[in-house]
Amino acid sequence: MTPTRPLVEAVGLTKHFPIRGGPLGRQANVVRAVDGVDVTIGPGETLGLVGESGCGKTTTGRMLVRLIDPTDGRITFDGQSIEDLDAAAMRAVRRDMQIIFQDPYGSLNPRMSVQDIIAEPLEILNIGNASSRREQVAELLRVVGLAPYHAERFPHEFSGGQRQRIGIARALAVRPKLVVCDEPVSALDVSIQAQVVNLLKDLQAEFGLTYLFISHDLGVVRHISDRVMVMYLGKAVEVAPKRELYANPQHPYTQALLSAIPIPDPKRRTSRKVIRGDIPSPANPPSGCRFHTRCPHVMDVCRELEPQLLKGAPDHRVACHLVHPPSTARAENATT
Amino acid sequence: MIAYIIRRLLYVIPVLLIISLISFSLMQLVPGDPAIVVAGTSASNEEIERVREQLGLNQPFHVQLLTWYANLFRGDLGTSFLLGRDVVEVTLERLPVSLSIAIYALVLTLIFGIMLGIIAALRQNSWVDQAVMTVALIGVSLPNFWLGLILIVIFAVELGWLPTAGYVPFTEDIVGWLRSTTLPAVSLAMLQMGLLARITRSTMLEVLRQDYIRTARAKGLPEHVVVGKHALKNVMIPVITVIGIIFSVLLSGSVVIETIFSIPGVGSLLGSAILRRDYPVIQGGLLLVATMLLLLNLVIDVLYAYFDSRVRYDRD
Amino acid sequence: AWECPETGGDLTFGQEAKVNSLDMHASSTISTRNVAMHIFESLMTRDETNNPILELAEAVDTSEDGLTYTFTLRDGITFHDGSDMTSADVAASFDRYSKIGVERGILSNVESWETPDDLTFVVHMSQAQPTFLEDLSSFSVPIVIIPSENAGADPLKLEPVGTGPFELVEFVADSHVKLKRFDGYKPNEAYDERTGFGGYKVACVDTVTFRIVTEPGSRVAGLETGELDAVEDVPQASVERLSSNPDIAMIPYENFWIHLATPNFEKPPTDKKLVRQAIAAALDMEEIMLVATDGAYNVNFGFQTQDRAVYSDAGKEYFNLADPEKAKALLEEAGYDGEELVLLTNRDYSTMYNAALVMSEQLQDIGMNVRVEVQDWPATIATRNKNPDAWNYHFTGWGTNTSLGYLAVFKFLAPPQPIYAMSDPEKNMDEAFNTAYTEMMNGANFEVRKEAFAEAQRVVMEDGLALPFGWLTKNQAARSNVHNFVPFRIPRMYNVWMGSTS
Amino acid sequence: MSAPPLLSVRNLVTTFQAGGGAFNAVKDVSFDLAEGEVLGIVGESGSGKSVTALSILQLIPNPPGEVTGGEILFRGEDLVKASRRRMRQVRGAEIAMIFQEPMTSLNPVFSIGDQIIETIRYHERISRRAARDRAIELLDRVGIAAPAQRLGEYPHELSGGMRQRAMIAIALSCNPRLLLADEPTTALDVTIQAQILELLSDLREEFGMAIVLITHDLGVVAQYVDRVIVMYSGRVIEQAPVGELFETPKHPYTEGLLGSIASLDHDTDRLAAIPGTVPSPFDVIPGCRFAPRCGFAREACDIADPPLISAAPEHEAACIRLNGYDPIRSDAA
Amino acid sequence: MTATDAARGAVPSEPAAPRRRRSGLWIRLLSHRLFVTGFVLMALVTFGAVFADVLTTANPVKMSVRTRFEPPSFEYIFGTDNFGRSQWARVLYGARLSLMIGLGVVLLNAVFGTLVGALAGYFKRLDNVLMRIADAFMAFPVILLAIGITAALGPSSMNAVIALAAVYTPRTARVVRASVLVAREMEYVQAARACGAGDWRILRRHVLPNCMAPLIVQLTFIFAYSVLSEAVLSFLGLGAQPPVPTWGNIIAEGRTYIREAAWITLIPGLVLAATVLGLNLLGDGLRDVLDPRLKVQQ
Ligand SMILES: Nc1ncnc2c1ncn2[C@@H]1O[C@H](COP(=O)(O)OP(=O)(O)OP(=O)(O)O)[C@@H](O)[C@H]1O
Ligand SMILES: Nc1ncnc2c1ncn2[C@@H]1O[C@H](COP(=O)(O)OP(=O)(O)OP(=O)(O)O)[C@@H](O)[C@H]1O
Ligand SMILES: [Mg+2]
Ligand SMILES: [Mg+2]
Repeated sequence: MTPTRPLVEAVGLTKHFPIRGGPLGRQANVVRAVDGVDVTIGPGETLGLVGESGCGKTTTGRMLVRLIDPTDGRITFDGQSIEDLDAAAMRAVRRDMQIIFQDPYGSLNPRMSVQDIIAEPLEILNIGNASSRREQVAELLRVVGLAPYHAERFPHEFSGGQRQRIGIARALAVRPKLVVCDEPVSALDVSIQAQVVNLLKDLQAEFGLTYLFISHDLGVVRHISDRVMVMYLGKAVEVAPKRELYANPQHPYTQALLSAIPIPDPKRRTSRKVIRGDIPSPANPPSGCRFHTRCPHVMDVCRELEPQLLKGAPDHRVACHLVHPPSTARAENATT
Repeated sequence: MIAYIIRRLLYVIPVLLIISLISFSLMQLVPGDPAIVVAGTSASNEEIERVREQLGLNQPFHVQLLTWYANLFRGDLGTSFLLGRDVVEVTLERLPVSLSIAIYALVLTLIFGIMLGIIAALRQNSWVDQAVMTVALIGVSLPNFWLGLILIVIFAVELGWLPTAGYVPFTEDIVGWLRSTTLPAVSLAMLQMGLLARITRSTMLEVLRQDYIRTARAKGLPEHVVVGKHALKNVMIPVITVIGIIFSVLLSGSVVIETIFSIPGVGSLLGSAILRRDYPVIQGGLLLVATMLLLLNLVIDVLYAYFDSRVRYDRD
Repeated sequence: AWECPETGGDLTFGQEAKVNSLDMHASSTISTRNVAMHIFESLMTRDETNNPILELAEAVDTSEDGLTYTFTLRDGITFHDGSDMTSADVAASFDRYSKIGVERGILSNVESWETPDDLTFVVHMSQAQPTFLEDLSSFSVPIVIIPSENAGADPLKLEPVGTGPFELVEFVADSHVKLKRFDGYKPNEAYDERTGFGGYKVACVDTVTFRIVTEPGSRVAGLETGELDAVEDVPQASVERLSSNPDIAMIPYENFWIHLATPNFEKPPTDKKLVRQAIAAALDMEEIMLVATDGAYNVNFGFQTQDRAVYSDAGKEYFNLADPEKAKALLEEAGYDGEELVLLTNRDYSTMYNAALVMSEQLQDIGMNVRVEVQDWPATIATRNKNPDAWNYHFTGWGTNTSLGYLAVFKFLAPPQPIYAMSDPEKNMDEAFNTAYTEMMNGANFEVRKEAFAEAQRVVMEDGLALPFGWLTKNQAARSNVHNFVPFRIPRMYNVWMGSTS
Repeated sequence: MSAPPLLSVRNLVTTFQAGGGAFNAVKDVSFDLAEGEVLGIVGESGSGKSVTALSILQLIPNPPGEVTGGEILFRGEDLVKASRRRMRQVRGAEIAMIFQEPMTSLNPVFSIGDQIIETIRYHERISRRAARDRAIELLDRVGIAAPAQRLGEYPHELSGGMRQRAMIAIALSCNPRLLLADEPTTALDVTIQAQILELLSDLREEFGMAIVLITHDLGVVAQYVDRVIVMYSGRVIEQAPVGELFETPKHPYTEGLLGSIASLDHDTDRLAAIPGTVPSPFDVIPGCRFAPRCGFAREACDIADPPLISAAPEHEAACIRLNGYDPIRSDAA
Repeated sequence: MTATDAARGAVPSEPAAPRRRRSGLWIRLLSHRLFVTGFVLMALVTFGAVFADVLTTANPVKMSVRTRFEPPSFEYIFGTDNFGRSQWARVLYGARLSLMIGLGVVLLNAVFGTLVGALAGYFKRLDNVLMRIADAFMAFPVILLAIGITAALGPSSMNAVIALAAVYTPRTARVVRASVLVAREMEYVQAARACGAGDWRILRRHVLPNCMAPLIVQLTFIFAYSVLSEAVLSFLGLGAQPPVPTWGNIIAEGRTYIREAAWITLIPGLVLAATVLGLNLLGDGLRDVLDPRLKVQQ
């Protein structure tokens, strides 16, 4: 990609949630929600993050904005290392990173007016005074396609799509650089999804935003992203620019994922390669390659050795022994 | 499951400690002096002082507390000042009386409460529903001591169907027991019955709205199977969890009810112990009752976990 | 001698108060006495008119100097456990009583006792005590005779084994006490009839059950439905209805106790004699007693009833004046300035409770600032004894101490009673009363003592040392098939029989 | 079609009482379904898809809902008029249904074995043993490994995909002629969704039953369905064979829906979003209920709700454009 | 507006009349039949309590030997008791005290229940300790503990308030905690946190306001239970001290005469029941309207 400095760069992001168990409620095990993932997003870029339920997308996104403290790993935002910042120092950084949530119902406080909801980040970060905030809220509402008079209303008076717009306005209030969009359209009807996706794209153009766009809808991800990262069970298995990824998926899981999606074209009915089996529990991930239990090309080495995310084509990284046989992997690793 | 039970048991320990602390320190605040009660009203001050020494009441607070705990661990809750008997012994002797009435009331509560609740839910918004719920609401609002007095007048005095007071152990005479405990049990149960009917009704309505009920209907099961099997078991699970609370409330009500009906149970024991400043009985009795209820709830929780496969053992 | 017209039957008695123990040495409550006096007997007791009589002793011989009492025991008396009663048992009983007995003060002048033979018991005094036999025969907390093996029992833990006509079957605290006829009982042949707690006693019924029924309404209802054969403490409100019931006989026991309030001499305003006099002047005793008892009362004056030899009406001029004007004048004179007057009463005895409420009302009418403080009975005693700042009048009832001796009624006002021992035992001593009291206790003969009693009573009234309201009638009642149930200080079940017809 | 349809829904109206008023959640819905055919119903949330399916089985919760008009002819028999007893025979045995939420659609307190066996035993008088054997067979058929063990497990012990398989096993237990599948894969992950849809597709071939597949995923429609009904605000606004619908949608709403899909294999700059939101059932809209959101709306649209008009054989749509009123095509805008 | 603005769409063309949230709530409450019944009952009782001195000139503690045991009549609406006191006045003034005690318990519950519940629910560290203490308090049967505490502190209406508050606060705290646990995990809390909002702000602005509905419902029921329990305490002589009338001690005093003068016991009992009924109905109504998912609480 461009040689410019990435806006956010996370290395070895890891989050283990403790599971309490046993008679004394001691930590019995951990859910390896995210297990050593590297994320790099350049300024103005959109990174799509896809994967099945529970693979750690949300956790990754929340760690990036330090809503969750990582168990391990380093996060550099705009050149500043943020993983050890205390609450006060973090507050300064928060201006630049915001998050949009999936649930248009749960993400807005039902007891606050839209005005209060959107103005809240400004208030917390002490930006402007009451009247200037009022103006800003009106402007933000216009920006997301709502009207200023909506400011006096309460969330329950809005439809799902409109609520999502309110959530977006709130995220934009502090003029952030990075916005983590955690499945912002999954809960919406198709026709409304398109509205919101278009809006996000427009806003990106208008404000030069950088997105981490989380979704399990590969179509939407393709539409909005510049690059796409595929996760499986807490691991990144493939990262590539979107055209490359969709045209030339390397990891068997990515292939399966793409093949599983029904194409909205009755003329292209294909008998698809359906992968068998269920997603294993992240509390007891399989040894070696985590996908080996469902992989159609599984080899012995997959059960023992964990593949590394390695560069194949330029900017195309894959973690698979098929692509990077273990013997060569070490050598390649050295050169990357 | 085993781990779950053990964990629940371990939770009980700090709670028990706090319970015992509450029971002990509570009565230290009490004005009045048990030594006077023991020594008799016409005793002289020196005599009272002698009694106080005898009973250890002249020791500082922490010494009394430690002594109490030390004895507690030996299963000794002391001797009643007034009855001159071992507290554990008197309490345990009274417990069956209160328990038998509370269980009787519980059975009444469960049978009528659940039945009425289900009937009302199945006939939602009909006059049956309204009638049942009105009765339940009124039941919930009646003060039990007042109800007891009224019931005595109606059923014992005017109609003469049931005895006015007293208690016949069921080990001696089942019919006599039933006759002597029916009015107290009804007075106790009324409120809980109403409450349970309401809980059952709302739970039933809630369950009937669930997807799996729709599934059962979609499978072509007849209504009695849908309600009697699929809904009922799901209704019973939350109901089981309130049994502990209901039981506790029933036992609690026994203080007044046992006084009104002159029944020699734990309620009247504790009630009069409080009025007479019988420290060991108050402390020991409260402790025993609270402990019993705590353990009962533990058992219910475990049963609940057993019955409801949805309970996650790894969560609190 | 007397014979049961009919034998057999199970009698159930509805008793008001809970029985906490049957240890007749260690418990002073009326409820204990109600039951225990059927099980136990003592050397001496009282007859129907409260005169001392012999019970387990056949004879008592008092030495000239009054320092030696020699009791000859009745022969052939057995305990419920079958053992014979001997002088060793008597000595053991006295030993226990002297250690833990509630009224062990009556033994304070006793130096020692001895048992020269099985049937002789000798008491040596260190100092003459003219009232000794009277004290010994008191049934307040009598020195009942128990088997010597039981004499080591801790207070309240005595095995209920005695020599009385009934033996214990079952004691369920707060529920009931069941007694049955003791077949080994040997009636006192010296008498033909039951008298008081003594005389010729026979158990006619098979069993007696004292059922605790604390709710007055339930007691009455139980009697009406026949669940109970006899009850005590029938509320006056029910008396009329019960009287018209042919199956029920009302048995009022008049002058059961004298209803009164005693003042606190330390806390203003009752530290002033004028205030106490003002209060006495203000009160309308008829009204107080009517409301307190619903009508079960006599407003007779005096700390003894008229039928007793020591009766006196000295001090009557201070009683039941119902004269608010005079009261106000006295208050003014006393310089009363709205200090709070606290009436300390309890709910356990509803008559005391009611009396306090009416009294408060009447005192408010003369412009006093009155507050009623309700505690339970034991707590009021504690407050009275320990907390002189918390009360002005304490409501109570005196049994006029028939059991201790008629004169002893004023014991409650004499040292070392706690009401005088609060902050400074000497400070509030009323000289005049004290002189009269000493005379009353130690006077050479009855006439002197009677004189002193009258004087003491006059002083009490004049100085407001106590505030008597009137005499309480205790209503007992029985089904009409219960015969010979004659009221006494406590219910007696011997020589009572149940007719098959009423 | 020559053979009589398996199911023929005629002018179905289902009314709910809510918030003090009544509204028609489904109005004037008609469609036919042939033996072995797969019919897709698509539409936005609240458009009446589930209510239509539940109406067929007479499972509308009453109160507040009720089928107030129309006929549902299943093999010529009007289910609206059928007795309760008859309906119970139909449900599960002749028409089965599976639901969106496999977690909540299975009774949590009974093992899945219980839940399958009871269905079989209620419809067929066979022994418990035989029913159990059949249940094992069914679980095996829907792709559950070690079926004999799974029989005793409770829903919470299974993954989402497994639960949906179990639901399907229950639905298939009596060999129904018609399966109503109400968004059976919406709650599942794509890979699992594909497994389930493939399974349904296989089972249809094997058992020859007809399927009504309710979804809002047009991809699913394109891949698995023979004919499509598009619903909007309680009405059918277009119906056509699947190929034709995707090729030449006649209703602007259908067009909009198709335009909203982000394609997997080519880049689009903008999606063709439909503006506005679905009207609430309480909103009074005199004419075409889509008119407020429609880019082609004309005054006439606000006057009367257009009926379904035939656009081609087996293809009809409810839009006045088809009357030649205003032949503007989307590409002309 | 740029061209993209049109495509952003979804701008309703005209502002609808701004709806007020509160008025909608009241409309829903007032169309709830049971709520209205409860409201009317409580309004009556409250009216009686507040305007007791207007509704009767009789002094509730004034005795009169001449008028003992007057049955209800024009002159003595609720009759008189054994002291000849006007029962009408006593019941009215009793209402005043009962409601004040109930209110006192509710206020203490609101403050401490919210405090403890919020701390326990929000700060996981405190949860265990606070909830074990709450468990311990809740292990005691309600009335027994209340009796114990009043007996310990000495009988008075103030102490009855303290005792009942001590008994019910853990229960309220549990309710608050439960909803805090839910509210804490809501995404709008995450959103606030993402802006750097501190715990205090989150609790105040986001968590607690959303616990209000269950809290209000719970407090209504606590009100009902407190009125009932206070009557029990008074009945046992552990509540307000005579001659001050409370329903419990009127019943207690009257029970000796239950057969001869039933009105003394009957009427305050019925009024008490009606009050509790009214509160229960209010609670039901509030629950249905504010928080339909709540179940009947103990
Ligand atoms: N607070 C938590 N405590 C314990 N486990 C958690 C917690 N949050 C998430 N997990 C677990 O971590 C794993 C990853 O969760 P995450 O929410 O990041 O997945 P996701 O990819 O966003 O899934 P979805 O598509 O369902 O949103 C899951 O197994 C989840 O159960
Ligand atoms: N039990 C009910 N009570 C009241 N209204 C109902 C009920 N069930 C459905 N409705 C209403 O009927 C309309 C159609 O609902 P339906 O469930 O059929 O929509 P759907 O198309 O299945 O939507 P989704 O895609 O969200 O499942 C909606 O407006 C809904 O609110
Ligand atoms: Mg997620
Ligand atoms: Mg649906």
